[in-house]
Amino acid sequence: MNPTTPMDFVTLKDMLSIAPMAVMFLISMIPLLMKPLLGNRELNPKTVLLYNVGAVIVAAFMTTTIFGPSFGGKSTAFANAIVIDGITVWMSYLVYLVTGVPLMLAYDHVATRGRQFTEFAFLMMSSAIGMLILIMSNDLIVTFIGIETMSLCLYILVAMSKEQVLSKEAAFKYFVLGSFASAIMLYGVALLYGTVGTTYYPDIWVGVTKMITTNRMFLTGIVLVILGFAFKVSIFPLHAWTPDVYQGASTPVTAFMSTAVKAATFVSFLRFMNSEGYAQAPQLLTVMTWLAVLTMTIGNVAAIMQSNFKRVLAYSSVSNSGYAMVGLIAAGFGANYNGAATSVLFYLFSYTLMTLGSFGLVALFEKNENTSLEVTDLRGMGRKYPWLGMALTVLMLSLAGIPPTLGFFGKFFVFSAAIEQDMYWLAFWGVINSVISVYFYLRPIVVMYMSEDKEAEVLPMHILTRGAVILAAVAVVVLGLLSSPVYALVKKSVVNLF
Amino acid sequence: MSNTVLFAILLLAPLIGFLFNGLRWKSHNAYLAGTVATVAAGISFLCSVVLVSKLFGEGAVPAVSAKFYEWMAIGGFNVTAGFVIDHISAIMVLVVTGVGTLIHLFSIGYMSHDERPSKYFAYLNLFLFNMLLLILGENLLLMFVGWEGVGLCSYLLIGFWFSDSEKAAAGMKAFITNRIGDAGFLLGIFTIFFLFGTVNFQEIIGRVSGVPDLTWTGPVTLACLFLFIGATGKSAQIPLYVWLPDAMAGPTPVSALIHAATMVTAGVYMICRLNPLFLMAPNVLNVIAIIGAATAVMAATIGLTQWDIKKVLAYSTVSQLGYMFLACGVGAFGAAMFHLMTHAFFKALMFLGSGSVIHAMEGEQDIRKMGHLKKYLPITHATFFIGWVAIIGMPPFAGFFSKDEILWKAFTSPHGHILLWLAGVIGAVCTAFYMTRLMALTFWGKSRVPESVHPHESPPSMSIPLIILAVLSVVGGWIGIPHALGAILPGHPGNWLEHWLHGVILEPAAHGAHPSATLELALMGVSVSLAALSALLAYNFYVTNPERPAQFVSKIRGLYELVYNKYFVDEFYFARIINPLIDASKGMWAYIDVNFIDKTTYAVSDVVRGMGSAAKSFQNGNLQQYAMYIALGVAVTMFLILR
Amino acid sequence: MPILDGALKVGLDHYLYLSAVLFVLGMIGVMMRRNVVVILMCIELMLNAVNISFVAFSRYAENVNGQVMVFFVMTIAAAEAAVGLALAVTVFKKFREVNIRFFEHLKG
Amino acid sequence: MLLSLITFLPLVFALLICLVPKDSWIRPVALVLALVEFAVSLYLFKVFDPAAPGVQLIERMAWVPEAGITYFMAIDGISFWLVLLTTLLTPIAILGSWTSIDNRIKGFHAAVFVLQTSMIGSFLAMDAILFYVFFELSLVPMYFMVGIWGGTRRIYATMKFFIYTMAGSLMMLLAIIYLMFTARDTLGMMTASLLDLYTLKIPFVAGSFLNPQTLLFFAFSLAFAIKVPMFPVHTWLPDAHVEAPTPGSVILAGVMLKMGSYGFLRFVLPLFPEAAEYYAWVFLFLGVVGIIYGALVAMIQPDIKKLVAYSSVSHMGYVMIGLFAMNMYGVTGSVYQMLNHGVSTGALFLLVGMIYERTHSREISKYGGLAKAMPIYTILFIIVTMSSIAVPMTNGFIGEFMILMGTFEASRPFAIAAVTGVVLGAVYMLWMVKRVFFGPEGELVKDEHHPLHDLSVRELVVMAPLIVLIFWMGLFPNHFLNYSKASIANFVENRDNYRLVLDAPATSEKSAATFDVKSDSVAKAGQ
Amino acid sequence: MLTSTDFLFYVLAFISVFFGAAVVIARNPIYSAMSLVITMISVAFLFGALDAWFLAGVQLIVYAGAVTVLFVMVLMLFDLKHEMKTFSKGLLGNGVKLIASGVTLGMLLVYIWSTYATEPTFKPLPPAATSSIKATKDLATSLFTDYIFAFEAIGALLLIIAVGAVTLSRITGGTHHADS
Repeated sequence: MNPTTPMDFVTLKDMLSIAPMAVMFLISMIPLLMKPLLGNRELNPKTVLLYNVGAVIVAAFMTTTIFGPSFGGKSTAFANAIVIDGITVWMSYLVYLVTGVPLMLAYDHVATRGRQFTEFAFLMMSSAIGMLILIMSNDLIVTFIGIETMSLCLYILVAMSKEQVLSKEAAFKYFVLGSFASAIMLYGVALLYGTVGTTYYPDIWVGVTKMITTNRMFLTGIVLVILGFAFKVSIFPLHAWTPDVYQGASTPVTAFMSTAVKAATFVSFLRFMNSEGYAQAPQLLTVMTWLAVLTMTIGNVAAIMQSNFKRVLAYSSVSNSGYAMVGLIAAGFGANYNGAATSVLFYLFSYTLMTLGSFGLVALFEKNENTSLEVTDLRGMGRKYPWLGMALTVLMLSLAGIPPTLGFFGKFFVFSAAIEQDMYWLAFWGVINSVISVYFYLRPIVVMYMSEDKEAEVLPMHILTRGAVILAAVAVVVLGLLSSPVYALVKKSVVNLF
Repeated sequence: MSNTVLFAILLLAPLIGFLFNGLRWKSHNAYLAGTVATVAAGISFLCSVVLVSKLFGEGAVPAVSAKFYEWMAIGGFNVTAGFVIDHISAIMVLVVTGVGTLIHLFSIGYMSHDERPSKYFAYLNLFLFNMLLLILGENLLLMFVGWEGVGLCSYLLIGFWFSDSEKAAAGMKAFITNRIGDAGFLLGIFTIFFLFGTVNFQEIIGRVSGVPDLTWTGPVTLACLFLFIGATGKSAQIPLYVWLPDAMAGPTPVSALIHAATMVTAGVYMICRLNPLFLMAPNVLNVIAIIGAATAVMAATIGLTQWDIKKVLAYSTVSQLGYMFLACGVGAFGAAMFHLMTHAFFKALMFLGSGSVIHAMEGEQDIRKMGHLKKYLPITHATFFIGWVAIIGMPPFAGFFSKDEILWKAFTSPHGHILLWLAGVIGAVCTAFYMTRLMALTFWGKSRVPESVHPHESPPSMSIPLIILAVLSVVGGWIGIPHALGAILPGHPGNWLEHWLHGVILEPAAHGAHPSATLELALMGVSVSLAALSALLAYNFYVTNPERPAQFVSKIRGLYELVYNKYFVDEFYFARIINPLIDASKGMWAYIDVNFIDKTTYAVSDVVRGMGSAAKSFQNGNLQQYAMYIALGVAVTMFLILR
Repeated sequence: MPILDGALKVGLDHYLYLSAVLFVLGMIGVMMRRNVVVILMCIELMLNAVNISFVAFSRYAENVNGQVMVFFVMTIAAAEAAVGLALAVTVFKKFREVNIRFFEHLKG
Repeated sequence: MLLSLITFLPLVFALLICLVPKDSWIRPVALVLALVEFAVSLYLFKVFDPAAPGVQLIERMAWVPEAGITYFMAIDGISFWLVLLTTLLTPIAILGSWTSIDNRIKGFHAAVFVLQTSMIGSFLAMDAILFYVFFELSLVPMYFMVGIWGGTRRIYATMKFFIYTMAGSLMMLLAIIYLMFTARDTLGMMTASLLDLYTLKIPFVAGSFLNPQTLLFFAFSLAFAIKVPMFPVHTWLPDAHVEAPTPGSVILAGVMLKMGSYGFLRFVLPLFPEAAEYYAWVFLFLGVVGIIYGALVAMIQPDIKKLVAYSSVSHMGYVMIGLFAMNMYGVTGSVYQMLNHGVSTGALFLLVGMIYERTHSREISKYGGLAKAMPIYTILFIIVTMSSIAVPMTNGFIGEFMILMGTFEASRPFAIAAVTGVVLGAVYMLWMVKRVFFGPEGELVKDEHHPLHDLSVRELVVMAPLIVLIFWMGLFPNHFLNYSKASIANFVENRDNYRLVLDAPATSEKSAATFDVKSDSVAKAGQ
Repeated sequence: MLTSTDFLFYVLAFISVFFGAAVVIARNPIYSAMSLVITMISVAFLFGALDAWFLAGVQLIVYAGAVTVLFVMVLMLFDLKHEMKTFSKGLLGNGVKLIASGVTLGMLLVYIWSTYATEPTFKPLPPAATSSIKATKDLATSLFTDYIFAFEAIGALLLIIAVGAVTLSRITGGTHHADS
């Protein structure tokens, strides 16, 4: 696909492929440009929100128009640097969703609203751009750029909370550890480049098939890249930043981080693992199995001991990465890549909805920027806010994997993928961990409904946040019951990955 | 009327009586309740007479039966709610409904001052219904229904005055002890079903093979053994007899009906019902005989020492039931049925008599506080006297014939043994002694009645049953006059009963020389004279020289204490079975449930929490520590993958 | 000493050794230094180390792509430095402290 | 659509309840709705064909075809009565909670209806995953019922209940998934439909533990054994019962426990015939231990409700040994005993609830002489007690008798051991009755300030259907068994090669024939 | 025989490792910054030695020029009065850190050695196939053809980071005077 003449190195098709992303980026810059033009006054947050959500919607619309007709097909652009296939399209929508909703949360939320909302929104959109790059990248170096774009914006976003101490500390921790992990991953990229000669995924897949048993430099590269991905999706032992950063960041940012980052990174991770060759390295399978098991276990057992609701959700997010990793391992090391990848994507989708809703609720409960929501603060809420209470119940039950919610089907498909590949050990630990997780997922419910009532706090009338929470809860149930169409869609998106 | 309708009336009459009285259980009207109940029982009696009459005379059928509906049908297990009166159940049904009616009648007077007479009569009718189920059921399962049903009624009636903890406990004890037997009965049913593929009596008997099962674990032996366990429970044999004396806590007519005349004989009835089967299990027969004999002697000795009028009668009942089992055990099922019948008459009579006494004494049951009551209670005394003569086996009263047949069979039957006979005789001697003692202390001698009590004769509703039963106690035995005696009596009366039961009750095949009539007469003489001597001795003790018993007792203090305390059997059960069981249960609850299973679960959760704490402590907030985890992850992963 | 000679003869492996050593030095620095700015420097050191690998691989494979990557990495490194230092300044403004030990409020 | 209607009508009702504007209307509305549901379920009598051995009234459509999950509902003689039991107990529970539940009644009744849907659904689901969905879903409303309206240790109890049950069932989920893939490998398609799963031949190696069938067998068994609950995993039950509000206990004991035994019957025995046979002794043993242990521990409980709860352990032990006797009698008895237990234990919990409402105490030692103060209550209690201890002419007898008979056929030692439960059952119940109702009046009974009132008309109405059922089922078991016979016969005879034949002729004659052969051989052996 | 390039390599390698270590070890952060500059310069020369002259230039300008100056400026800005311990404390922690690093390094070195040192193809530096100008041109071509997307993305990234850095510097925090 190398161009013959320098002049046609960017074709119309290339431009179209990134058009949604580009348009989104450009629209999101409008408020940013308006600000200095209007004499550096703060813009009305509503305007900013409208522009940015509008950008997301326009991007979604464009994605539908441009890629919709050929959904499930596959094409590459920019000299193989990016690939537009079903996953790209599907995950683009997810990214739009997890960008739009946290934006609304941020609009409502006390720690992000007001000053610098323009910049905040722009950075969030930019981070989303990074994710879009990440999910469509077909080249490790593009992946790396995507990760960096996404992460660098996030470092700033975390710091941008109006909360003074914890958010800054969290941002700095996140930054240092993130860069540290990036460097490690980059080292892996370098080794892969050195052994394969390029960093295109297809070349690496071929390299995996050929070299994984023979070339130790190559294998080292693979391991380091995997660990780089593992950091972003917080796999043990690279998960340690997660609770701290999630707690320190303002809740809308946490919602954004915990969903979008994970989803986008997992897609790239999945692409990276898309080679039959991995099956030749059983020791890699063993180690990754252990990482998955430990991730689930550490996430769950640590969550049990937490009292801060955000930390509970943070650890839950760690353990959920473990579950997704179960599917990922099945995809990478099993014979049925597509099936397992579908399960991972489905899981990510379910996880995203549930987590967005949960953090939305947390956001709703925070009265000022310094509030840290303890689980016990939920007392009496079930009575006073029956709909929100019910929404939280549904979300928690879904996270715990109680049927017929989306969370159940997510777990079901992931465990199916593992069992299909005879990875009983993984499935077994997944199940054991589900049981452990029940304890802390049920605690908010216990507190809400079953503790002695106290006068519940008055919640702000954040209509967007409330809407998002309720919608998430409804979606978790409805899409759980209608998981077949969703699954079919995901499956169709995966079908042409090879 | 067709058999079906008759059977329906026979069974439903008491049930309707039960419902009638049960639904107006708050009523205090003893006369209405009693009348309804008595009429219901009377109707049953009439129906049974009509039905039994069909077994007689021209066109006699071997059995009348009626089938109502299919109760259960699962796989090969089909049980019909069908009823049958044959030659065995005919005796039983007449005794039960007849004596039952009389006792109902008696109860009207006896319970007239009670708070809840309706409830009482409702229970009594319910009992009658269940007893009829037991007797008439055409299969083992229906018998079991009645079997448990009478147990339930017994439980309710013993605990009738439930405010008294002791009485409630007695009811419970009765039910639970019976349940132990019932469990055996159940196993017996199973064994029989899987042995013969049916639980219908007719079919079982039809399928019994003629080869005796000489093993201990063969199916026939096991079946009989299980059924016998059931019988020991219901019929108060060793080791399950302990409930019966306590059951005297119930109203006295109940003791008469349930704990003397009818229910407690159900075990004997059941064994007789299945006599062809039991004959095929000689080992079990031996067990039955030994248990029966032992019970007869043991209960009789306990009876020697009791002071409570009803307790004495209760132990006497146990002892007499022992005789019946002894009869069954030596294969003399006819004799057992015979004694069952005569015992029903005289023991019901005596219980009702004692009821009359208690009624007169305003509830006092201790015979030490009675004496010379014949002055106040002439009818009671007269009828009680007849009962006394009957039970100590004086000819020509009913008890003589039946008891003597049992002793004779114990001596001569192929399953018999001289020791069994001896035990029977010892039992008879003891019986004569304690019954005379009872008579003497209650009716004769000096009055020891407290000043406050003014004994008075009972109303006619109570006397009439007494009189009828007294007549029956006299003539009841004449249907089974032994051949040896018949031969020397005028008119040469035959053994009608034996003839009647011929065909439904098999006799064990005799071997060796046919025992002579002379021997029979001699043995008869021995036992009767010994009993008479014993009675005289008792008279001497308690009427002539009232101070002698105490002197005598002081000489055999230890033995007396042992017997007086009923050989400490109850205490043994409590100390060795019940209390350990309760302690064990508490221990199990504490150690298995609370301490082991729950603690294990807690331990698991503690492990999880411990891991959580560990995970938490690793999360110490230090950025460089986190970086170290990453580096460690890199190092370890690389090491593991690339080694 | 042909063996030593061969070992000393500079080849791809030597550049990689150097890269690895510098990389690990950077790692150690990140993990052990207390001054946040020095930590950032060490991250730069790690990225530089990677760059050496890239260029060496590129050179030995006669493949210019590695250099392109180095170009990107340098840009990203610069961006990271910018963000990192900005963050450091922000943190410093709040905490008046650059010792990493003071940033341990979030834990558990 | 009848089955779906029966299943999901309560869910609609739950939503309707949420829309009721006034709190005071909720109870009547809920009662009427529950009765409507019951009436609808009675229509089953009209359309159900008792002679068909397989499942009927099939409703089948794809749900998640990608994973082979279907929406597959059907009924057979085994689930028929359980469904009716559920629809019957719900209005009774609602009426029984008329005065005892006084806060958040809207939520409570909604929970009851959701629970009803999930329970009926799990009895009707013929797709393993669909079953699992309903099975797990049932935890949620019960979790709330115990947790919100329960006693003082309700949170501990409800968490224990939830986690115990969930821990077991998740292993089952893995096993189901494994079966689905086995189906894919042998049948060429992913399927969780029981009709297909029954045709699988899962490799079994006797004596070794690590073979597919054994592992699957134990994975399923664990889930159901916890639900039943069987002996070593029963401790959640007493806690849950003691803390649950009366209607919660009624439904928990009455229906939810049956989901476990039903699961054994529907899944474990036919899916893993060899393993079930090989390891039957384990379950017979645990069942017998459960019977005896439950009874002994019930005996010494100081709390009436805990006593009844442990009695459930004992009773469900019977159900288990009946199932694992794996013959006509045992299984029939177990199916019958499930209904009995629902009726009589449900009634017991209602009665305990009634007295608790009056005195706010369940300490046996504080009672005594209650028979004088509350005679009607006493009569009802004793009737139910008789049913519970299986006195003939009550329902309990039929079930226990059949079970013991089946066990006796399968294994005499276990039967003999189990028969002791008959005695012990009488011991703990009657002792409790004696201490509560008889004897001198206890401190709560003679409390001058709070004289005890006998049962109200409402309470009598609550009890009436159960009392009627106790006798009806005891006197005319055939009325009930006729509906289940064909299915059970099919189950027992074709267990090794179980097919839920859809349109095969009844095989009851065949069953009789096979039986005769067997009994003859036994008879010969005995002679 | 060692050639002059080899010799140059050893010198530069020694300098970069020495000053790299100094970055990590130096007590004074200014010394660290200075050592970093020297390391970067020597790395730039190494790039030169590898015929990547364009990158060498960029390295000098971007790193040694811009980035390090930034570091120094920030260090000056902080202007710490009090002394600070150089290294994290905790014998165990430090031990583990060093061991982990050591293991990583050891493994990397061994694998590099086993993969490349024994392969003769990698041994001598092959003569540059093209002139450095041609190489730079190739680099540019590659950048604007194969890597055009990445290049654009990097451009966007820089823009974003510019905005972000400005934003960060203006964070005030607190809600009380924020809602204007």
